[in-house]
Amino acid sequence: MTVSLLIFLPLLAALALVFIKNESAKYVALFFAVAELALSAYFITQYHPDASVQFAVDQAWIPQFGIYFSAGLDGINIIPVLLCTLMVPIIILTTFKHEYNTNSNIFYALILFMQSGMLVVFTALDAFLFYVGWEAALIPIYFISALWGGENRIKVTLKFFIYTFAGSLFMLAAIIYLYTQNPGKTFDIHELYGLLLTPKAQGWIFWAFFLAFAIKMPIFPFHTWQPDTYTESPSAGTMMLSGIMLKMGIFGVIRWLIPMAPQGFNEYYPYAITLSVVGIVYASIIAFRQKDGKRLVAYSSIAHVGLIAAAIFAWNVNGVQGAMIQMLNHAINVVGLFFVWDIISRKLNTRDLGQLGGIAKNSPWFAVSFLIITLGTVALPLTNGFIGEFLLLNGVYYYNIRLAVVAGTTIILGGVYMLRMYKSVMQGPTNDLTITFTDITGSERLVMVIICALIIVIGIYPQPILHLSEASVTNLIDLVNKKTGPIGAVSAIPAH
Amino acid sequence: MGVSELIIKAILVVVIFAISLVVAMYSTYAERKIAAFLQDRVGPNRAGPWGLLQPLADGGKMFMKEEIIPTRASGFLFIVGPALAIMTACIGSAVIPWGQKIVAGNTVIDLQVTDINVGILYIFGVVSLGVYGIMIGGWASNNKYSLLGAIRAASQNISYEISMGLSIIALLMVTGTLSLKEIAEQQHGWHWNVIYQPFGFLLFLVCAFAETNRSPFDLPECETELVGGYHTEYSSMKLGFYLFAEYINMFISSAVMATLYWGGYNYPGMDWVTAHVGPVIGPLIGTAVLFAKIFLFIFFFMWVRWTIPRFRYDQLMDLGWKALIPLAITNIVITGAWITIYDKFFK
Amino acid sequence: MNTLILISVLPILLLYLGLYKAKNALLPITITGLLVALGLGIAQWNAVAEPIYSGMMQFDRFAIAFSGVTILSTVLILMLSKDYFERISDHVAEYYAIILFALAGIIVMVSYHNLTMLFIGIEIMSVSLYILAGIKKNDFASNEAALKYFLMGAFSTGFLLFGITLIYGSVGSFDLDVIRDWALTHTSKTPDAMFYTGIMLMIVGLCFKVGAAPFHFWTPDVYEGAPTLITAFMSTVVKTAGFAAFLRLFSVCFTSISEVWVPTLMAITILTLCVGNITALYQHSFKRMLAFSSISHAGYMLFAIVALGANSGNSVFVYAIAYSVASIIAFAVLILVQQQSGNDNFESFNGLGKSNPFLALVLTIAMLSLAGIPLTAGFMGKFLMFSGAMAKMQIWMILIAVVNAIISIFYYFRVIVAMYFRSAERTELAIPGYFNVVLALSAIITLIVGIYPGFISNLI
Amino acid sequence: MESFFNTVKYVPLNHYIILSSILFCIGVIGVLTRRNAIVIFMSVELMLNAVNLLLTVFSVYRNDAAGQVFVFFIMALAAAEVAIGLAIIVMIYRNTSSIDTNVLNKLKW
Amino acid sequence: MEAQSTAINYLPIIIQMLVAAGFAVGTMFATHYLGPKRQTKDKLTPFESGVEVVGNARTPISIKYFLVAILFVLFDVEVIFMYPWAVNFREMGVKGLVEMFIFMATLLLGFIYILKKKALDWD
Repeated sequence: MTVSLLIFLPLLAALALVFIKNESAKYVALFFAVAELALSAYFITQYHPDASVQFAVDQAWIPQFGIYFSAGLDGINIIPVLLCTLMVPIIILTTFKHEYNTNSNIFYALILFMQSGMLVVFTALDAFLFYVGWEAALIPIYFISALWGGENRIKVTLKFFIYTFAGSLFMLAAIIYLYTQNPGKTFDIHELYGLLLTPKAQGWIFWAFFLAFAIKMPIFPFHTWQPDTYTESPSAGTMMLSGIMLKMGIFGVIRWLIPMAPQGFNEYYPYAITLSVVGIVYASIIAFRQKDGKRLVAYSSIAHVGLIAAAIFAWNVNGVQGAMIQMLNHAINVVGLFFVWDIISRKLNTRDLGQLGGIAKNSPWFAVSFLIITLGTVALPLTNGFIGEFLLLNGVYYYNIRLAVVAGTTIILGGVYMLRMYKSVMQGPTNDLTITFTDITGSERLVMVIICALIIVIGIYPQPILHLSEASVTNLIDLVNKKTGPIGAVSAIPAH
Repeated sequence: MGVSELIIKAILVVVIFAISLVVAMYSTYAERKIAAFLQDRVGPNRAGPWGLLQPLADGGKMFMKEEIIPTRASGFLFIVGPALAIMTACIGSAVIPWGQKIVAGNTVIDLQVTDINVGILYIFGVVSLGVYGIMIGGWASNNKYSLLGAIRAASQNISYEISMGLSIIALLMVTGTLSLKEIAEQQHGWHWNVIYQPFGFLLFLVCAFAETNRSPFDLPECETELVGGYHTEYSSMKLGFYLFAEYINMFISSAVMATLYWGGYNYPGMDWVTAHVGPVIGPLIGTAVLFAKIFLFIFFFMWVRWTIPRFRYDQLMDLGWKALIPLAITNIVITGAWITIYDKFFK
Repeated sequence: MNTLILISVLPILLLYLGLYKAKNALLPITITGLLVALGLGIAQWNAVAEPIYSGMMQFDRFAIAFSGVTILSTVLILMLSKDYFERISDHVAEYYAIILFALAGIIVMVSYHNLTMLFIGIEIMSVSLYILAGIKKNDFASNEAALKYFLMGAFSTGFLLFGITLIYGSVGSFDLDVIRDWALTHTSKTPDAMFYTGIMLMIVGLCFKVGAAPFHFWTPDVYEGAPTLITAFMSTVVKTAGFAAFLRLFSVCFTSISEVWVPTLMAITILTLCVGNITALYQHSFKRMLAFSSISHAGYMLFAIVALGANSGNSVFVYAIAYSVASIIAFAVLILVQQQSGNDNFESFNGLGKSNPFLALVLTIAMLSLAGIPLTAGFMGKFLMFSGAMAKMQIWMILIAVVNAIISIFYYFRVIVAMYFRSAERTELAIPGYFNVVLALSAIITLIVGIYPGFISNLI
Repeated sequence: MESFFNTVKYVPLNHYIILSSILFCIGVIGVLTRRNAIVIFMSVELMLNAVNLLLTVFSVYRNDAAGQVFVFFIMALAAAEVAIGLAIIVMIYRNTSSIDTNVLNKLKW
Repeated sequence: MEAQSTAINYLPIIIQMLVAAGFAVGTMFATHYLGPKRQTKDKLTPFESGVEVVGNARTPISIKYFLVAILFVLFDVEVIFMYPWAVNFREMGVKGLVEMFIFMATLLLGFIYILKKKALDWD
């Protein structure tokens, strides 16, 4: 049993779906997604939470260039893999009430293809493989968004594509540079970790990787593609983008950016953190002014991701662990929020906050689940957001108290605009439009129940998840610190 | 090569030049006489005894005639055309060996203007240049007849140049050199190339007729169709140049044929003669023999002109392309095969 | 060697077939002949490659590999030619023959071991192409293309020849090995002005031939004016051959004095990339866009020569395959679309995704490959090029290349956008069987090379 | 006088190189500045002939036949190009039904 | 083969050219000054069998002439290839013979082809 199973199952499913041209496509897709989830659950139960790589596969791919199909599970990627396999069936389930046009099988095939690409990204232990997965995940989402998106989709999605592709090309250049510097002439991650590069080269590599990941997450000021794309994409696409794909960026920072160029990181991380924090505040303020609910969620996502990034760049155990769990949480919450807006816009054909109100009155299921999701997003204790944001702020705090305070405002700001959103949608008087809103049923209700359950369960008992990654994270941080000395304002870390 | 030698060469050049002109002049006379003879007429007989001064009178007339350059002609090119024609005709003689070396005491006089190792190619080059004079003149006249004549001349010349080149190749395979001097030397005594290459000679002869625009290949100036052909608009000495060039060409090509195929200045028993008359007279006798051969060829040119009717243009092209080229190639193949077999088995 | 002989005899056979009105036999015989030639070439793969014919040619693996690519591409293109030439004129056999003559020149170009043969190969190819560019006798664009191509080709030949002459003047031989040895003893410490001038002039000449900026200005007009099928041939097979010849010369002879010519070539490379990409952005015609994109791809392939190394041959090989196959797809689809809509604007592709999903899919794969997206052959090509350049530490060059790759997305995606995301009323295109085979084959090659390049990427 | 003979007999290599270069440059300039297709083509031929001259000279000076063999190939090529070039130009004349070379002006780059 | 000719061997040819040119130019000038000049408009119009001149003489001519010119250029150059071979034919022996025969066979194939294509038929 290796992770190649995990990677190729969705790919096979995607291929199979191309030929299933009737209504049953969505059921087949769901079946495969659930099977994939079961598979990953099996892996996680079998996983020993230490720093080693498990279920590894290491096949020669293009051996003359030192390229291997090398992948495996360890503490760094197990949570992203979990969230990827977990979210895809949920997202597929959210589409059940949608009527995507005749080619719905292609739609599901693209989603599963994308899942496969993302799993490659998460599990890859070979830089080349990583890059291939990175791009392979991009193509399907481009087509999903551009084929099934809204009015301005053509322009917006092309912008999105070019942004991300541009970033990734710089990353490719950095990867190739690492490869040429590697005396063993392989792309093996552990060999690349061991390289001794000049500080100048490390600086280049840092920025090249940073560009790729910052665009993907996105970090201010590389975020301009994001709100438009999130708004124009079909809901499932937005969920894939925000729920899973942006985690590729976060994951990349932890896995590739910092360990590959520790000295470059050591030199430039203050800029990175500053950008992240600026992004938090900026996105929060913009979010305030949004009338379009989906757009508001998009900006809130920038803010949350900014916090995760800031904590990672602070590079201590708390921050990175927080990032790990917050990746999962953010995925759950943001998928939930986008689903909420998907339901609203499908039923009422608008996303304008000003036109909504009073929906809670005749749709209790919807109201309760929306509330739970909102609370999870604003990080109320006992919801999943709390533990994540706590660890993150803790991590930033170790780096710099003032910055942590600024970043902490995000919780307050986030609370304000999220609750304001909830209020203007659900409460107050009903109007002609919202009176027609009917409560969620069937697959919608199922999705909501799952999401709410996840929010609460993780909020109450996050320990098993944190435990999965702890050893590897500690190990990785040590590895980097050994090369650079402790990162950042070490003196700020109080003695435990 | 020193200064003295160069002066000798210069004298030789002038002498040969003069001889060419004289031969050309009297060729015109000969042509008319021969035509008259063949047609049972008298021919020119007023100027001097038997009309011998006729060429001089003609020449004088050319000088005195009015010079006309049509208004619509391209003035410069109109003049350049005939000048080029006569020039190219005159320089061909430079590589022809007119005789053996004359040894007079310490001075050795080579009866050849210069012996270059690509003599045949030089001749070819000069011959190909010849068509420019006609082409330029015909085009510059801005007259439909002239243009047609010029284009015909060009087409005809280039077509026959191919077969001419091919027919020479068989000869080169026999001789193994491009130097005319050496070729002449190889034919010492009676070893004339025509014995080894009779067929090649015939081909070459036909091509020579075509290259000099002589009847039956005189389509470029055929009076019945094109008035005067390329020189319709010409008058005075410029017309004279064109006519003259044709006769000089005839002289040169006769010399070339004689040298390449008919032994040049060689004749059977020449060693014996030279041994008896000395190294000055001996070579001069050889030269006289060469000229005899040349005159024979010139006579042949004229004989043919007044015997055979003119070709039609399509017949002319068909002959050149569809008959002569394949025949020449066949000749090469046979020669090549024969020499190889001979060298392998009979040597 | 047998390959070359066969490919030289084949067109003569075709000409005579054409004389005796055996029109239906032309295409099958051509393709069979080419495949046999390919087989003959491959059969020599493991043979010891010595210079043959007094050191004129050397059929080493490099030669065989590039012969293989060019022959295969030609086969693919010829399969598209069913009924194509018949529409232009009656002299179909001649067109096939001329294409094959060009191919014979190309085989010489990739296997020369003496500058004489380089020259002869280039010229056999070029002269054939001058004719091919003008086969639409009544179309003024085609005429103009032929004349332009002819004049520029002849002009560039002049430079190439002058370069060769100067090198000959210095070295005293046309043999590549002798030139190499001579260059070894005349490095920058003991420079030789004539020799270096010769190299520069050869660069100019060769850059003309491969259409690198600033010597590219003829390319767009010629590519646009020539009949589409011929454009396909020119921009794939011919370009590949040009680079193979370029690379062969420089990798064999001039490695030891790379500091002399690398700066020049680097400037040319960068200029080529930028000019090709930026001008491609402003094109409204798909065909013209492909012409400019071919310029920019020339820029990428020049990378291999600038960063000359053991792997350069491989890089160009893979890149050439990727580029050729993708271009063939693009041109094939263009031919079909042109037949239907009568023009080659991007708008004529609108709605193709709905009416002809297969066509749209393969064209998408081709465009992704040209843009260098992973899992397509184009990515592997770019990857190899970048690795080669990176190994030589030319980082800023890579950056420029990366920027250009990003720009290229804009225009490659225009056609994808047109096909899928813009709708238009259109009837389904009828795709002849030959086209289907070619398209499917090309798409499969693109994907296979993209996913598992192992089996071709270290051939040479 | 003797020195004159010697110069003629042993023309220095440099003179040939300079002559060929000048011819070549004239050809290049002709191609770049002239507007008539035929004149451009003639300029190209001039370039080729400059090359031919130089090759022959090198060949003689180095006593190596290869250079002169190359000249043959260049001549063959020039012939082929003349053939094609003439054909193309004639084709254009026929299409524009004019022998006016100004038609080709639009081809100036 | 014999020794190379040097540039000095061509000097007499130049002399001969100068003499020929001098003759041509001199004669031209002589006739120019000797001959009478009584030019009239009619004398200066192109001769067209005595009728009014119609149009320009430089009209397009039959394509056949171009074809012949093109074919000449090609064949003539191929012929040039045979000269060095013919001169050194004996030294090269059977191998040279066979090679040249192949060359000529190719040439002949082309020749037959143009014949069959009726490129040389004048009608």
